[in-house]
Amino acid sequence: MSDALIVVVLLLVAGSATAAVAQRDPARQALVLSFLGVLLAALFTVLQAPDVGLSQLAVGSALTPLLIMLSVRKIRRRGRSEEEDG
Amino acid sequence: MHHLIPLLVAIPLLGAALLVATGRHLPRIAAELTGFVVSAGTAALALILLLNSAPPMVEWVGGWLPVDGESVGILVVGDGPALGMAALASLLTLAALAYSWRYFDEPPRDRTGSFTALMLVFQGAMCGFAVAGDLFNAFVFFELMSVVAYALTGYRIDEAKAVQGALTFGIVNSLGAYAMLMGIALLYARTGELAMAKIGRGLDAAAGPGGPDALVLASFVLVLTGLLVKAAAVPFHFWLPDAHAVAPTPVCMLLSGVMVELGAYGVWRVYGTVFAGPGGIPAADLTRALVTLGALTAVTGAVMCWYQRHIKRLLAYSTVAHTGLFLVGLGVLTPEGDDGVALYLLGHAGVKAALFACAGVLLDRFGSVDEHALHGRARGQLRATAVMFAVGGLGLAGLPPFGTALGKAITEEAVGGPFTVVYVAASAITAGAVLRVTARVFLGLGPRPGDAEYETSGSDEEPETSGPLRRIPDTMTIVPAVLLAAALAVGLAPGFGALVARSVNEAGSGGAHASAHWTLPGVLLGVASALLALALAGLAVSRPGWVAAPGWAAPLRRLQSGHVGDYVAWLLVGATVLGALALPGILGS
Amino acid sequence: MHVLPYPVAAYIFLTGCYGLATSRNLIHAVGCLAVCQSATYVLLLAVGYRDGGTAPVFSDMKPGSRPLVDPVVQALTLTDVVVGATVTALLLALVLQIAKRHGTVDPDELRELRG
Amino acid sequence: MNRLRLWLLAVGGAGLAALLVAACLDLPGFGGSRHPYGDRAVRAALSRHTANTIASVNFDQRAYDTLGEMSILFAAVLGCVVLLREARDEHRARPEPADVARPVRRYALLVLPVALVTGLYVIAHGQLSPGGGFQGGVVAATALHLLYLGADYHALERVRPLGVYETTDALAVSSYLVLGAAGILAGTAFLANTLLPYGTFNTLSSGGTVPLLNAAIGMEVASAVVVLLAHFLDQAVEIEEEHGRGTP
Repeated sequence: MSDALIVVVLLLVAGSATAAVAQRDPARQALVLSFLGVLLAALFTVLQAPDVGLSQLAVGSALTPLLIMLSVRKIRRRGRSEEEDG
Repeated sequence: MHHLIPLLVAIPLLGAALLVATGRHLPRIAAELTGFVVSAGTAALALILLLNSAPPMVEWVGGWLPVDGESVGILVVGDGPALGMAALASLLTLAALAYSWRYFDEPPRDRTGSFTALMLVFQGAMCGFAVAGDLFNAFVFFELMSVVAYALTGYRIDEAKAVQGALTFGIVNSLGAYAMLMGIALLYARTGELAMAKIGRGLDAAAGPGGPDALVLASFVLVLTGLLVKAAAVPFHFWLPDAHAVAPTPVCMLLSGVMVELGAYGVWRVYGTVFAGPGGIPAADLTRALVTLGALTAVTGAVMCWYQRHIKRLLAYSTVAHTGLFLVGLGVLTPEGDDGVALYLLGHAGVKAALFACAGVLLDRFGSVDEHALHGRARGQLRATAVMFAVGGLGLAGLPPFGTALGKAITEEAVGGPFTVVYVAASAITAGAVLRVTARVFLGLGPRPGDAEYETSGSDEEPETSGPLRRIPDTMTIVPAVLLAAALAVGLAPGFGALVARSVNEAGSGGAHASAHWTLPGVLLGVASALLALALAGLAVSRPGWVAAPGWAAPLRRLQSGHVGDYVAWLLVGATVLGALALPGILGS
Repeated sequence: MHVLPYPVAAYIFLTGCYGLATSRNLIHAVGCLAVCQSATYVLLLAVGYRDGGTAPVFSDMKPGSRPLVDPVVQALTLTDVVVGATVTALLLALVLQIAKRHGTVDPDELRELRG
Repeated sequence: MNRLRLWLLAVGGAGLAALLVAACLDLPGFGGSRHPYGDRAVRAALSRHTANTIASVNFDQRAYDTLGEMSILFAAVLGCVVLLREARDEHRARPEPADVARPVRRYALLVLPVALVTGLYVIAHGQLSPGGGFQGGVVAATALHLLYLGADYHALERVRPLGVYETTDALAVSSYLVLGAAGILAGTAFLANTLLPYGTFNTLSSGGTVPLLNAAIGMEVASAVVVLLAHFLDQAVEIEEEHGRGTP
């Protein structure tokens, strides 16, 4: 049972990693990365690593995407204010 | 004494933490003084440990002494090369801190100590990597070293080139580090151990009659990819000129003087401890891989160095060329080669740091490091800097009695054969480029050269001080002078070469001792390199057309595109090439 | 017994490398680097797994009662996760400065350093 | 797209892929039972009365790795502070209070204390149950930023005196190092867990210095993440370039 579960989660992880690379818009990529983080946390829990799963949940699915979103926002805001200037 | 080794990491880190904790209330002079004292204390500790180094040369952090040969702790190494690299890193940090004494105009508001604190963390990280005896621990300090280096490279956030170079540096080096971690995971899967020596024994035990298999090859390739990215071997080298040319000058002194060399040291340490056994990579394959890549690196670095006009970038390429020479010397796997490289590395660190320090003087005096724009502008002034730049150039060529000459001579002898040509040519060309800069910038010789199409110029740079300097502070003259004197001392101090050779051979090469002293052919080759360098520089200023970039050099320059995607692609190619070069040993056995 | 997790880790690593090399946006590139790094987590934890094993935490289990997965790789991965987040943060800070100084985050348009 | 780059990528990628696949076939099968270091680590953790073996590996057996990792975080925060400082041509603009929907606001204010307590709980039980300084620290620090959603930026700035967090970060690093050096002063080794009694198995004070190091890491991670997020938020909300005079 657990073997099948591992296989399924692994394939999901591989799929969402592909999606994270294929999604060229950084804001959407942050969302995909967040999803990848959740899947990785699930994989780690299935692999009996709850410690790592917990930190992956905090870091990979919350902190990193948040930082990316903030960077995107900064750059977009910058682009807008430049357009306004002419 | 051994239990003090981890303090080489702890003391600078503690200094940095205290600087950050008190940074808001500390006047600048106090912050810099603290940094200086902490760095000097660590350097003194490294030297004391080095002089008292005695078997068993290892320390188990946390007191987890092995029981029946098995331990759960982390091991740090206290042999000659480890402590020697730590001492070198510490002394250079000390020199860089002295050089940058009251140097940057505006430390970030409220954070007077942050530059000093970053330098201290860098020092601790380099010491930690140098003494690491556990593969994962080496990765941790490798990464710490990288992270600080990215931040320091991008320190001047007002410079467009600086932030771009720092990001390229960051992405390529992080990818290399992750490759290294994949390799460590593969080794752990095979052996279930993390201490380097234990992994080596585990590989030997696991190897069947067929010898090493694809798993060993893959882990070797991945771990070496990480280390060679740091050592800037072709084709992993692209990040180096982009980063070293734009980092603040005191940081350049450290990056080129010791961080890159730590990559080569890591290759020596990891191969010797992990892969040298019968279950690892056969010696012939390592020699093929390292000598091929090293020779390519030396040639590429030398050619690219010659065609630069951005002076710091020129010096960065000469570092590429010299690390290539180090890798060739390490690749032949003889005790003489190791000794020669150790001495060469010490001499090179002094010379290269001094040259960067002199380039920094130019930047702060004229707001430019462009050879063409500065043509003749330093004539009649900055005499001390001019002399040191020329002397540094000769040291780079390996003119006896510099330490570089002694090291190069011993390495040449160890490598032998056609590679002597590579050694002479690479050192002569890079030194020739430095001497050419001296002639043009400080003496104003020759016509002002024209602009090429595809190149990085060094004009429009911001001085690192508040406005161009009118008078060069004494520290910025004394530090390069001391560094050059140290490079001379490496070659001149009686018995120093033998001392280095002994401690290197005790650590590696299984007790085989080689002697390290001047030989007549070595001296002659050193003099020949220096003369060749002088001739090249003379030719460049008097007959620029004869040594201008030929057609075949253009594609080589185009490869250096400044595009991080290209560099990542080259990294993958490099890993493949490394695998292909080491493949015969796996197939043949 | 199967070896599926290992090729998956290799695949994730190479996919991340592909994204890095072809990226047209530096923020996206930093995201791809994070993908590369997640390959190392998968590989490390897969190496330490043991069939039928349980997490090596004894707060609600008697020692020795069940097989355990390898705790060392978990500690390594934990370190690795934190390292990854910090590297991402630092690189993003550099990207922000690039956006300010160059006015673009497209690596194809950064032409200052070459030759 | 550059043709040369695609060729390089194809060659390098194919080569490395072949190498890695070949290596995968030689790896011991997934789920194998040979983990010498892991088994030793479990025994060592039990001998030192630490219920969570991972905490024992992180803060006792391989505490030196954790020292490096903590320094990486410390250095990255210091680096971000330096890199994201106000450049010469930038200034701060007061952001307008963001319009947050009332349910979101209520939800955020409700979750905030829960998340903070969870973070602290996770830190405190590091040596017993899954979790510890890293996980709890990140949770607590991220939770604090729910205030940005829940109230507004000014409220966040009031409860977040950055100087204090930066100092806490540095002091936490110092205390880890001092705890390590205490081992040398006591005559054993750097970061040796021999100073304190190992306590009763499966209680909060068990494990010798493990809970202390764990707490130091928790403090460090929490304040480091707060500082990191604060600087990125500052960039996204407050700092403007001189030539971009228009309000956002």
